[in-house]
Amino acid sequence: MSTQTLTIGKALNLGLRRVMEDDAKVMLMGEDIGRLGGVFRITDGLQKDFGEDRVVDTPLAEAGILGTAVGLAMRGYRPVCEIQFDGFVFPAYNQIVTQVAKIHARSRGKLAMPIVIRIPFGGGIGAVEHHSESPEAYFGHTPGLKVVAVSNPVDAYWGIQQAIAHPDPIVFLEPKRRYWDKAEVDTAATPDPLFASRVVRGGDDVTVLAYGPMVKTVLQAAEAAAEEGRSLEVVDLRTLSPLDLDPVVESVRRTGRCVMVHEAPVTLGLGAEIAARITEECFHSLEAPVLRVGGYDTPYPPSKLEEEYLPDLDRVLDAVDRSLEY
Amino acid sequence: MSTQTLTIGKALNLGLRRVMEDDAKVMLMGEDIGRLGGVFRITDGLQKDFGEDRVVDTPLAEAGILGTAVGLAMRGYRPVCEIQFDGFVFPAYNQIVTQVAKIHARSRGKLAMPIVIRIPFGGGIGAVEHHSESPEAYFGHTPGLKVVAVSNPVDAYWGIQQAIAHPDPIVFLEPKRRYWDKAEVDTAATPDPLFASRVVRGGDDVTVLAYGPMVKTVLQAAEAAAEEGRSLEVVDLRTLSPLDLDPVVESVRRTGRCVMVHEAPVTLGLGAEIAARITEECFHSLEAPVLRVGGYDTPYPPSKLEEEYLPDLDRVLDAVDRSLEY
Amino acid sequence: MSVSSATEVVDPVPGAGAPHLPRQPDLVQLLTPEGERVEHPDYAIDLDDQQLRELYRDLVLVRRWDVEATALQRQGELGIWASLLGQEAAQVGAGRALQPGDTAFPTYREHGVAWTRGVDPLHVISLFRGVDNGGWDPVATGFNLYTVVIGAQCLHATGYAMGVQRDGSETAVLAFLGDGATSQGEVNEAMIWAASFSAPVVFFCQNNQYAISVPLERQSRVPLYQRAAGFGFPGVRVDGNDVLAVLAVTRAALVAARDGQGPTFIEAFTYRMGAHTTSDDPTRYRLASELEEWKLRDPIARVKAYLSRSGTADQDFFDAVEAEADELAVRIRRGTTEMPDPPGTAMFDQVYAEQTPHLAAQQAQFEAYQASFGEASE
Amino acid sequence: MSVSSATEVVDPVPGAGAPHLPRQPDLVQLLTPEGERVEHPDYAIDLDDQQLRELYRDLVLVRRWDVEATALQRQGELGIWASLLGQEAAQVGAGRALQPGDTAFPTYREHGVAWTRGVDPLHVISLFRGVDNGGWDPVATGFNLYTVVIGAQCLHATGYAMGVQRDGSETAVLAFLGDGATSQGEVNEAMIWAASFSAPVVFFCQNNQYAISVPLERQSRVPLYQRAAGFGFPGVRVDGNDVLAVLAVTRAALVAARDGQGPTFIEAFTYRMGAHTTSDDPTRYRLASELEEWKLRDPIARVKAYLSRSGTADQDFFDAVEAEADELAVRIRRGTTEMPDPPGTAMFDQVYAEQTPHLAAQQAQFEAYQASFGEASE
Ligand SMILES: Cc1ncc(C[n+]2csc(CCOP(=O)(O)OP(=O)(O)O)c2C)c(N)n1
Ligand SMILES: Cc1ncc(C[n+]2csc(CCOP(=O)(O)OP(=O)(O)O)c2C)c(N)n1
Ligand SMILES: [Mg+2]
Ligand SMILES: [Mg+2]
Repeated sequence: MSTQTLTIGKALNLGLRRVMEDDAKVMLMGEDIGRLGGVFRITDGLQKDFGEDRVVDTPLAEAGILGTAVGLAMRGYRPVCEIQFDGFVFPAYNQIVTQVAKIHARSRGKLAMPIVIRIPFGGGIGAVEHHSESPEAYFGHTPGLKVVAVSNPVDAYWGIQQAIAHPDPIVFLEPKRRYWDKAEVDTAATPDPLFASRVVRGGDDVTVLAYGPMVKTVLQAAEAAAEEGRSLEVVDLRTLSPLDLDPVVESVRRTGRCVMVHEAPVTLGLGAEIAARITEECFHSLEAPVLRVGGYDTPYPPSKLEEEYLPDLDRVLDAVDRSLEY
Repeated sequence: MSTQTLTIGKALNLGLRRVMEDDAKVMLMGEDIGRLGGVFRITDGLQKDFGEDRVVDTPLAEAGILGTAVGLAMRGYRPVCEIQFDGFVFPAYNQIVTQVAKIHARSRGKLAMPIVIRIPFGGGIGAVEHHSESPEAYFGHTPGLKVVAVSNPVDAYWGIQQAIAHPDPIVFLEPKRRYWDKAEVDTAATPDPLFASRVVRGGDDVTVLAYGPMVKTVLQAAEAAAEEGRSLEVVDLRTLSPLDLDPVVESVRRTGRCVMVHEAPVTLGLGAEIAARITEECFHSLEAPVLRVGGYDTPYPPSKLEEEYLPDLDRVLDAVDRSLEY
Repeated sequence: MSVSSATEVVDPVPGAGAPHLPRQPDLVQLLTPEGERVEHPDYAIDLDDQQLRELYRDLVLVRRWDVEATALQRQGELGIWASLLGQEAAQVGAGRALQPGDTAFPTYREHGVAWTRGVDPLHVISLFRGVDNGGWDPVATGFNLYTVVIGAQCLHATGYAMGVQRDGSETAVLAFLGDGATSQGEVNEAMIWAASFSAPVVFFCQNNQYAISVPLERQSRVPLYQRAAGFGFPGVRVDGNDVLAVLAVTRAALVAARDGQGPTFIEAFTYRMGAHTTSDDPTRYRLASELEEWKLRDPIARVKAYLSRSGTADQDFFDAVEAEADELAVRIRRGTTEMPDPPGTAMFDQVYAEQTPHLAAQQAQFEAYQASFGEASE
Repeated sequence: MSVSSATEVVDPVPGAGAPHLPRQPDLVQLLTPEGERVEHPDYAIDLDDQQLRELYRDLVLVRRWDVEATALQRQGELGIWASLLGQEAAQVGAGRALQPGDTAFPTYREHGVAWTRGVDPLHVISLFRGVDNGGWDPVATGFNLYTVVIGAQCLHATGYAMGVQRDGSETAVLAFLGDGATSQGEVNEAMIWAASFSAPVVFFCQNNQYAISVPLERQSRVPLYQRAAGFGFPGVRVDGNDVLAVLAVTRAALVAARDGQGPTFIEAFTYRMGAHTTSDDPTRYRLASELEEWKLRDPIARVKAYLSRSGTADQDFFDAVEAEADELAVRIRRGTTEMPDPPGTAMFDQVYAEQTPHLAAQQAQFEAYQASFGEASE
């Protein structure tokens, strides 16, 4: 049987392994990804099996990781860069925004940039400063990049392979606090496309959108709502840039209500774009404004406060209530 | 008389001079700001008069500019950093996002960060790559920063002084293609507050919002619209973070229609946040969704295409028409 | 006493492909691993018995603090802990070289320096417990808050030193960094700025041989202290497990900085005897034998040996320090477990010096929302 | 022939506060400003007459291109132009050191290198005209597109060299940078990586004394070539106005790189004789006398003098090159003024290798909107 129970972390590890077996041009780069296997062990065992030339423990410099990845991509490699934690992607920001994102356009297609930037993102693990950030909006606002977020082992397993095979640069967001979540993964199945959102629970009253770590939270909220007789339709956005809003529009036209949930600060977070687009596309169907549940507009707080900072089941239900009250 | 005709560039120069005279802790830092007076001459003559210790030609390293500014701020200075062009702020991104924005919170208020980051921003000057970017949304999504954009000599003159006197870090956006626009500036007047938007033209049919370089474009559009019998109310947002939406909400509740204009790519640009917030606050008054006019979701194009890329009078009017057609 | 590195032409560094690199000079050492006092031509030190005993006390208390914090983490009282085990001499030596008006910019591991600046251990622990980002006053202590983003503090230190310079103050700045940090662009920029402005800053690099799992060789193929020469200022390598040598070398560098001679780079050659943090498993990337070797160079044992042998301290003294350490451990344990959680509003109230109406409104919403639970449960 | 920098202990660099810095050796020079051929112990070069004449031709044609482009900008045909005036020898020498399989990573000023790689001048001009971001094929020419963000290309070059290494290819990579660029963190990271991985990349720094208005002293208080030693690889300073010396030194470094000996840093000591770009006004920050001094070291005059004096070329040859330059200028002028504007859709169609539905929709809207004007005016 081709079905196994995998955590998200292990699914990523297997996905990476599979793609490295298939394509000798795939290289992994990052801090501590070799002998240590990465601080989350996502690359565990890969250096041993594929060698130090393909699984590269880099110097401690994120601009260096991305900048050399650009050169390697120009040489025909497919670099997969691990950023150790979300908060440490910023030294690489210049390379990502001014180089990785623009080189295909700059060269009018003569230079491809098949780079995957893996980022364990989001909070909820009781970490110190800079280890719990949700930087997706920064990338979503950057033309030339694509951004995906996985929420479960199946998407992790297939998504990482699809992302690496894809010709454009992709910021690949991994929900770090869900790394240990398990599910059945059929490694012989035909995967869903990478750039497609997915309705993960049908419902009629309110459409609730999430991605990455918040999908689980929203599903739990939907469960709780159901017990109170409210039927939530839950969409896992999966692709954040480009957005795939067709299923959302279809849903919202039906429910008339929409709540968007993410961990990132609410101001100029993905929810802002979703609200703008959904309102435009569903203007005559909306019975309430699109409501946003997100992190507060503060720096991510010390971990003793993260439970209060992060959207949880109650805050989702509160927004659902407010939506229904319109 | 205290009134003079000034360009935006000269107004900034005078504002800087005035604040440097008043506060010996104010320092200017940047590339070529000394003897050259900056590539746009905003700091012209200041090194000559205030010396090399206060007007510092820095090494060519933007992270260095912002990172040392942090240290200088900790030591009680008020550094005003010039980023030569919008596209070159990204090497400093790590310092801005992980340090400048967070240190006040990190230290629970024990360390102030009165840093001003001056950025000539936006397109329209026929420049090569990286010289025409509109990075404001990146900063607007970052808690701990404040972001303002000036559109005219009066706000330039007062705004730069207010920003430097303010205790929090401020990204101060200067509309580079309008540097040479002129207006009367009364240097003895009482200025409007920095963090307030302003209705710059009254009207009844559609509320049109803009900031920085697009204010002029929108005012021209309003003029043209008036000739066709359409009355646009124009709001210069002025402060992008925090947003000051009270006047906008008041206006939209009256007009029922809102169009937001900026040069930055439309996806996850300021318009997204405005649309989300205005829709929430004016849900029952809106007769059309908030429409956005912005740069396309592409890298800023080569200059031969910038006229087509940038929102202009026609595109604003087109959006106004579409809004009115709802 | 001069802060300098002699450069001589010698054989190439193996594999470096660079035929004429400056020789790696011997470490500056004043106290051998066996506890023998030796002299160095460039670095003298003259401490009285009391001062020597105090250094020992610092080392022991700092280690005990560290051990206690590690234990507290294991027991779930801290989210994580970054141990300084093995680096006590580097940190205490550097910290004790500072004068009161000087300012230190630590990474996240300089508990030993914090100690010398009079920072309450509980104020450091509160960060690792997740209560705040460090509870001490960076201005009053002259000890900046911890910086987690590798290397960012080196630029802050340099800028601060530029301010010191402008103030005409005869104080100096000490920037801490790790061996891994030397690869960050910002760290190199800090050195470039410090050189260009001749800023009174000393870069103190604890080369503990690893950046998490990555050995030094990945960051540099030549000894780190040589980096400085490329930027035009002196670099020196000191035995980081020798508190006397570290003190002497750091003092000399700080004196030079205060004296207007600009920056120095100090490489304190040491070893991280514990894990990178309590989340780390060093058995995955290094051999036990390596640790055993470094144990022979323990930074505390050699001071104790010297104090005993020279008659500078007796058993009563050692016992008293031990007792003090026990008390400290108790205080840390109690202080940690009794540490109150911060109120939820702490998220909002210091984001800005001048609160924004937007955030104030968010805070009000938050409070109302929190209160609604209170009502519900009433 | 070895690529190395001897380091000797000498007097301190004035004001550097660093007592023992390696001596600044003489520039490597093979042709004096007066056009006299001299020998250097480490760098020999042996070119036949034909090759020498071709170098001269390169220099003249490249300068003419540059002059013509400057004129075109003045006449409003280009948005801006970054002149290479005075740097022809550095660029032609470096470019001609490359082998066909090698790859160059330029800044925005390496028109002379572009020339040696067979890039059509009009493909460079199209960038400055605002038609595209450089019209040449970076893969076919082995000449990457221009990089405007200072220093970013140094990391690309290093990564590319790591790829070369992995491919087992015996080719090398040449990364260009300016003196100002040496302060960027990313540039220093590139050197760190190149050293750590012993990548076959040569850093070719044209020290033209200024970063726009900022003189070298603000970027470094020691000669730039010394930076490399701090990272553990050789640095060498060459007379950047001496095409023979540049060719010899760059060749040697590239040979070493291809040979697995890792990186070299070359500082080509030269001068930007024109403005930074056509937008710049250098009279605000430098004295006319400085320019006059450097005119005496003109990179073309000395080759001409040598060719004449040695009888390697006669007046007919010089006249023929002049005629060719005239033709080139005409071609450039005509090609520029006739260059078509790009279609609006060019904004959209190459943002991604795989277009997104979202952007395709935006493009469709754009086209419909544009078409509406056509309709309106019909
Ligand atoms: C910019 C950045 N990248 C990555 C990390 C994750 N990280 C934390 S500590 C560390 C290793 C640091 O090594 P070193 O500088 O030698 O200091 P040490 O921990 O050994 O004291 C890494 C990679 C970080 N904190 N910041
Ligand atoms: C990151 C970045 N910051 C600033 C600029 C603006 N800028 C363009 S050229 C230049 C000076 C470059 O000097 P140098 O490296 O010496 O090269 P040169 O122009 O002299 O050839 C500056 C500051 C830029 N292009 N990129
Ligand atoms: Mg280390
Ligand atoms: Mg230069």
